[in-house]
Amino acid sequence: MLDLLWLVPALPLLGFLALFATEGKLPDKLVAVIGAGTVGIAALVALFAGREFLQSGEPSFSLSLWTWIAVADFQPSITLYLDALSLVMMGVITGVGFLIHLYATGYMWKDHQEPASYSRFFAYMNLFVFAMLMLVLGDNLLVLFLGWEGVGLCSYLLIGFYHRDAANGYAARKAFVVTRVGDTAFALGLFLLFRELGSLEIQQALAASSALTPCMATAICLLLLGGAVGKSAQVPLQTWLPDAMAGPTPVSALIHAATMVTAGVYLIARMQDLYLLSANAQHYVAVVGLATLLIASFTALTQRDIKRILAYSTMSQIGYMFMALGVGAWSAAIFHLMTHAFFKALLFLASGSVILALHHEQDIFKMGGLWKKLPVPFWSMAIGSGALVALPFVTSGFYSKDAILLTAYDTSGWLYWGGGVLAAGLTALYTTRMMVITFFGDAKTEPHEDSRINMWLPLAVLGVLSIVGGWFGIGVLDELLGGLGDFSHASPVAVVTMAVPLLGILLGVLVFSGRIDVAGFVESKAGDALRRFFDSGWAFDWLYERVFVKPFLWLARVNKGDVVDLIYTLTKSITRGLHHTGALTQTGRLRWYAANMAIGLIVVLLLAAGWL
Amino acid sequence: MTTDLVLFWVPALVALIATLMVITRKNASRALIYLVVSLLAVAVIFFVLGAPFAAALEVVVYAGAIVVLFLFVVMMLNLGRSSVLRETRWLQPGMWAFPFILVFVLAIVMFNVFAGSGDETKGQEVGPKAVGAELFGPYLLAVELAGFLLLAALVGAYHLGRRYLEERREEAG
Amino acid sequence: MAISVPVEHVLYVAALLFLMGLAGVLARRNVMFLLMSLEVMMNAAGLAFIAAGAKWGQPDGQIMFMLILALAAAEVAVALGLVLQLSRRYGTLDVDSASELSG
Amino acid sequence: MTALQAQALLPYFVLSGGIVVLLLLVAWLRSEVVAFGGAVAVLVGALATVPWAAQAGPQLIDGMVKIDGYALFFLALFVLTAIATAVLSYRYLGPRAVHRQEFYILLVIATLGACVTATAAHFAGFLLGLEVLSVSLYAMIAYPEEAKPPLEAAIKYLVLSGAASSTMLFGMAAIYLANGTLAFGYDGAGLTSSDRAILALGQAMLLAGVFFKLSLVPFHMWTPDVYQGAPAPVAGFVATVSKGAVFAVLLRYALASDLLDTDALHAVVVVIAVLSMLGGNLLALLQTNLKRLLAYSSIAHLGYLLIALVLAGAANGNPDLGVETGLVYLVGYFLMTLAAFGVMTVLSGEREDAEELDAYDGLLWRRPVLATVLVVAALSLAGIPLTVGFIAKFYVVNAGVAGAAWALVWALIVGSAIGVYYYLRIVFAMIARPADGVDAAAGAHWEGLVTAVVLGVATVALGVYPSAVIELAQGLAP
Amino acid sequence: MILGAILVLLAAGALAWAAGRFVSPNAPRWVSMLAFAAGLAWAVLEWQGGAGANGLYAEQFIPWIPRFGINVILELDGLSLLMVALTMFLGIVAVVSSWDEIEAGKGFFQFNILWVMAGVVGVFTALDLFLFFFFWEVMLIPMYFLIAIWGHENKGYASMKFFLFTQISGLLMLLAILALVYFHHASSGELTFGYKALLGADISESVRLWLMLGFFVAFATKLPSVPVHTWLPDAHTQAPTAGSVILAGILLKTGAYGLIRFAVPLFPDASQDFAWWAMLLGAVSVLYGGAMAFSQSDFKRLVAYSSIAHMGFILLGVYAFNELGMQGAIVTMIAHGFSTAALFMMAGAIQHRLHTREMSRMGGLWVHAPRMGVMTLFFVVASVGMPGLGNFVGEFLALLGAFRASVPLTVAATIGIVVAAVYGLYLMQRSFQGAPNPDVAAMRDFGAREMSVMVLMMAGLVWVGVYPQPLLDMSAATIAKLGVLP
Repeated sequence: MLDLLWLVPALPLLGFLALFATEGKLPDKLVAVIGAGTVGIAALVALFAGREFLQSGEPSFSLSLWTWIAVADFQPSITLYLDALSLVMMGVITGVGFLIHLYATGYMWKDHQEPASYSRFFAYMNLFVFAMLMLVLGDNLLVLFLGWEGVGLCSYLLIGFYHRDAANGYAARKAFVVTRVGDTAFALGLFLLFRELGSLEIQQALAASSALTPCMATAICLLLLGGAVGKSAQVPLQTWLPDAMAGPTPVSALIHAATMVTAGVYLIARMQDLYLLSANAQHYVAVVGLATLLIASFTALTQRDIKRILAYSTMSQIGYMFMALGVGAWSAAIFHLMTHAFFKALLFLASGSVILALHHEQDIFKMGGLWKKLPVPFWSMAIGSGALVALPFVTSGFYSKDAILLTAYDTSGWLYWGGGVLAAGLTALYTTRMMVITFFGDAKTEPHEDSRINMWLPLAVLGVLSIVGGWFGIGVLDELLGGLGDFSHASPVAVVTMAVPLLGILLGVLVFSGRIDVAGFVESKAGDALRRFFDSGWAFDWLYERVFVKPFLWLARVNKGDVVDLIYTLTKSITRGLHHTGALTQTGRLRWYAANMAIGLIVVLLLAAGWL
Repeated sequence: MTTDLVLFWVPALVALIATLMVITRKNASRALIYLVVSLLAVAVIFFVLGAPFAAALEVVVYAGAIVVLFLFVVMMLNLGRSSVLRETRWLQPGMWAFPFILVFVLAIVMFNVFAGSGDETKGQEVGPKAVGAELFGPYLLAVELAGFLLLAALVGAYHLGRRYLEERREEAG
Repeated sequence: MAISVPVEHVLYVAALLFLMGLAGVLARRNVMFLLMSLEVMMNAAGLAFIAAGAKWGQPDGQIMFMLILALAAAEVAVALGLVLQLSRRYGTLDVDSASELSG
Repeated sequence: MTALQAQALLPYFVLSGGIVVLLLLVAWLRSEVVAFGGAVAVLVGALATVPWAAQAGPQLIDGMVKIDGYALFFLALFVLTAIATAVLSYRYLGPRAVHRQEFYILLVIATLGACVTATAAHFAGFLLGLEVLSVSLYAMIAYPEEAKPPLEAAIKYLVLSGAASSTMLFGMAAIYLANGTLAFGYDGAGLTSSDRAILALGQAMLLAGVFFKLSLVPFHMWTPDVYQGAPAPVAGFVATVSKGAVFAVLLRYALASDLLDTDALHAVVVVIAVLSMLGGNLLALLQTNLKRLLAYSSIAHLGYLLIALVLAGAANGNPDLGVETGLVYLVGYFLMTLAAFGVMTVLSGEREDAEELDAYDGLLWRRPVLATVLVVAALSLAGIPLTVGFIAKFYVVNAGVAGAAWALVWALIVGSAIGVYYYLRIVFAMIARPADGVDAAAGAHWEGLVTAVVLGVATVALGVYPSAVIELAQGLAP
Repeated sequence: MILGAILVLLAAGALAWAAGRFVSPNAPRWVSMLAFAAGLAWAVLEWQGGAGANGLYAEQFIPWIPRFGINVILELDGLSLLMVALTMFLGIVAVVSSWDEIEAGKGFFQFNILWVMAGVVGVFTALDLFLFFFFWEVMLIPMYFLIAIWGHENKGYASMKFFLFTQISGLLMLLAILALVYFHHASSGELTFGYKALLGADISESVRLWLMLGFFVAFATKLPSVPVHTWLPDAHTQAPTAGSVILAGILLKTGAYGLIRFAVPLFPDASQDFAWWAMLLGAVSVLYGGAMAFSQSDFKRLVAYSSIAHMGFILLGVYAFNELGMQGAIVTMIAHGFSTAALFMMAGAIQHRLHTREMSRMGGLWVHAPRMGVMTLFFVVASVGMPGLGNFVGEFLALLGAFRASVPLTVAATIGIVVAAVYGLYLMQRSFQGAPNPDVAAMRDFGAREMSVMVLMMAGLVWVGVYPQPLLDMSAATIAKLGVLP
């Protein structure tokens, strides 16, 4: 079965090709079967292959397909590489991916903007799964980069799926371009890595990396980090993610919550050995994580759009993972990645059901009182929120987040831990806000529930996973990756860690159900300024608009005609001027001509006499 | 030596003054008379420089034939008093400034080059006989060519001299 | 009778004659005067040839003068033909009237 | 005169004898057909005797003319050009002159003059050849019987040419004065410094006259007016033969008497060449009259040609390569210029010549064959490969590089760059403008068309296989 | 055989013209199609036949102008064969893309296409400097005709500009060629224009930089590189579709080919000295071309400027002086040939349908023509440098090579990747996406004919992107033979 590992990425690719080549002429049902089916089978293959791999007891398995490029000493090959890390990632991608595909067959069913859009949607989604699988299975950084760019492309395509709305197109381009900035750093990292280590094979490079000078290691790590922050929407390249919510909700669930945005985490985890060489780089990773964590959490507090709230929460959760990577909690980061995939997918899909039921209404202040009318989404949302908030013991999020925070405290002291705990409190606060406003209070829009099996089944499965995922993680991941179980739950630190989210929930319930009146502060001048500051995502967009976008647009506007061409235009004018001057001398007057000849004679004689 | 110089410079001055008159006259006929004077003076120079054959030809062909041809055309075109008035209008004194400057510069260059050439003319006569021997010796082909030159002029003048319009009218009539 | 004079003196005269002719070409508008000036220029060249011939005591100078004579005759023949046409087609001898070709 | 010398002179005898016979025939029969046919027959006859004459080997006759491969090469070139001119003129002259017989006589006399000029080894030959050519040309230019432009052109040409001839004559006299001989070539050893100065002055005046005939800046101003006023085929003849002849004799003289050995005269030629390349091209830049445009372009081309002279004559030069360059360049220049004027002649109407560029709008779609010939000619003049013009340009650049005359080479590059622009304007008018140009000439001018096509084909053929002309031109240095 | 192929193209051109006049106005395109198909078949056959012991697939030697040691030397090695095959293929694309676009002078149109391509094949195979220059100029004229006759509103200006730029830079090259030949003649006594003889020419240090620059300017203009690029946007915009396809797909590559084949090997030392500046030009081209592309509102102009950016990578790669960079440049040549040709074909198809190139008059075209949308998307994505497609392999290799030569310049050029994303997606957004433009009532989608060449080009790009090894192996042999890399 392991030899069939290539089928895992190949099946979604096949699905993509089938849907692409048929140009959307297939019946929708067949499209659904192909779209979800290929990912489903891939998930099955992945499951079996994973089991076989675990049984084999080997630390890794690689499957060489062909040499991609062979030029001089640069010989990247297309090789699939399976170890614990990529196994987890593969499982998440195919498993969660399949569930979301399944959900999407229902969610997108009547969403026919144009004839082929259903097919197109699944084509893109399948391509995404393929690219994501290449990203995690690639044995070579260049293959990883292929997946990396591929998921970026699919992200672009899917964010802009409703392409008639120019705003969606803008969001899509923003996502692509901002992540490309990170990719540039990533590419430079690859160049440097190759120059220093002579190979882009991950294992070879890591093995050879001990020869690097610390400075060089830091440089490479930081460049790779640049790529990671782009893809994973971390500070300072986080601004695209909220806008990316313009895509259909299953896309947000799959790409912008469960899989692609965690690619940065995967990358850093994959290059762990390299980061271990550079304490500085690692430190920066943690700082990035913490900064994102806090910024995103505060921002989420003021959002009105349910998907944007979830988007900021995604950023902050990935911030946790980065922080974990930075403080050395490698396994915890992956653990949180996994549980986050479960519960955030769940949250998005549930919110998608809500949105669908409310006819594409996304503003939580136009919702309310939905908990009875939409029980499936409500309970899914509740479970997901619980996991997000990290309700102790019963949710998967608790275990993974706890693992991160406690490791952070163990290895790096109170700063990261404190920040993390604060953010956990904020998480609880905004999650409670979201839940309270969406599902309780007065109903403002009348929903109609559409609960086909292909839509509630994924919710149910993800709901279960969001709860049991933590135990699974402790049980299996610890064994696979190690380093998850060595913290004690009894220390005061652990208690605080546990308690803060609960306090956050309590506070949230009190505030947002109106028991504590904060209107005075919110409506005050300072409060409003603060709200607007948070609402704008800490004004990053505002800043970038002025520093990068506006100057570029200005340049584009003023230089549309190409300033370099002036050189030639000028030359042309001068030549023409000379011509006109010369033509004036051709007066047609005989005596003037004779005079010129006399002048010529003078010139010739002077030259000949050596006087000139 | 001094006599030689006088013998040379007297006709030379005559030629120069006459030429100056040629180019500045308003009446074409008078200019032609001055031209004849100039040519005759040059013929004298030729003679004193030992080229009597050339001097004779200068008188016969130049003064005798070519100038007469000019005169003939002048008469034919009837360039009388009206044309003198026209010349007065055309030939304002300012018109001479630019040509004078150009010519002056040229004169400086040329005189500068000529000055200091210590050579003297041989002072011996090269008579018609020597010229004739040479002319029909090595210069035979040149003479032939000169014939063609005149032939070309003949044919050309024959064509150009016609009164086409009148001929056409005759043909039409 | 033949005398000996410094060649440069003859050349001065020839050059002066030549330049006077040139000045005439540059200044006059009446085509007849242009042609006369041309004759003066050619005659000056002839004088120079005679001077050179006299310097070397060779007949070649005289022969060249005779060729110039032929040339002058030929040119004048054709030129006067043109003058006749000019006066017929333009009704004037002003060369500036014939300056339609320009640019 | 020995038999061998007579054999060498045979083509010239055929030409001159032919002229006399022609004159008698015309006087007797007064038939245009006879004049035309006779002229062509004389020219063809002269051409036919060239191989025979060539066998007589180089012959210096009376120190006056030198019949060698160089002279015969030019003779063939001029005679061929004259044949083309005669053929092109035949139908063109019809509506322009009642009496057309004399034209052909003048054409043959002019050709004879040009051929003699190329043989000159002595100032007498130089002077007479040139003037036989010039005097015939005055009449040919003024040939049309009623129009004003030809007359104006002829008068301008005559007066200015006369002044230039006088200058040249004065120069010759000065040279003779310094040198003691009228034959080309001199023994510089015995010259005093004042003689040298006079010699330099004479040569400079000679050059000034020659520059006028070659229409080089600043002696160029007559060129566009004369081309424009002259009948189209005659303009083609002036553009080619009269310049070719003068260049031939200039090159011969320069080589025989080390003309460019002195820095000063070398500088004269370089300066004039640079001025001509730049000036000619600049003046042509936006010209809309095709005749004037070709005139300005010929100024530039003669400037390029001076590179060959510089290479051939310079003290450190390469006479063989220089002469070869000059000959090949002239062949190319003749072909493309004649092709252009040929097309113009064929397109010319009964009164107006097809000289305004507007008349060529969309020609490719109206008269594809003629247009193709003119396209070829224009591209050739621009020096684009597949045409002889490219080979010619290659040769002069080559000559410039070989002689390390970098100033000339740069001027050539700048000049050609400007040149490309206006040649392409011709091409553009023919191919891309809407086809609303007027065909002045409605009738078929088949013999003109054939001539133009032959010239066009030759332009391309020699562009692809230049060895044909290179082998002819090689080793002809006089 | 090579000369035969060139002659076949030339003859087919004449035949097409004649067929258009005397048979049927639509006959020429079939003649042209057949000629290119035959040419492609020939190239494939040579490929299948394998290289001889000397690494050549075919060679030819015919004396031409013995006076100057000029001969018709044509050789087909790996690099040449690649480029010739691309030429023939894009010939087919050009014919298809102009299938019913041209209304007047169809025969002459195909004549010009065939003659351009004949010149190009000559350029890619000539190993005599004179012959090379000859072909270099031969391909200009038909291209000029294509733009001048069948171009759009400003064709006179554009065609003239195109011609002047190439011609003037070509003259400089001619000068350099002649000087090289003469210096070689002076030092060795052998007068020859043969490439191989001149490879080892002994030229003094002071002049070889200038000679190299003569070649460089010509090739950089053709490439084009900033600051001699300004002819390209005009030429592309005004050219008919087939002209743009050929121009972008093939003619620009002759510049790159010239750099690899001539400028660098003939003057290895001077090129080394100059490498940093050339790379600088490359980096500037990447950034400036990208920024300019974004500024444009004209579909074709945008793609034209993007070509300038892409060609910058070639400069970087070639002057990195390592095999990675060189291979990157070569792969970029091929890949850019496909991707840009397709985009220009697209621009032509849109213009044919909507009579505009202004993107402000497009928008939401996907609704009317999803196939065209998908194709545009694919090729935009390719040209943006998506891994798995040809352009990525080329640009990555070029940058990887360049990184070893100069870090700052590579960093600058890599930033160009971001700019590429900006303008590429902007193009997509403004033409095919967004709200459907109300002025566009309907638009015919691609039919089978257009789709077939599009799919072929897609396949080509995917092939180069996923399995470029056969191609790399072919060019590797050539690169090794050039012997300029350390």
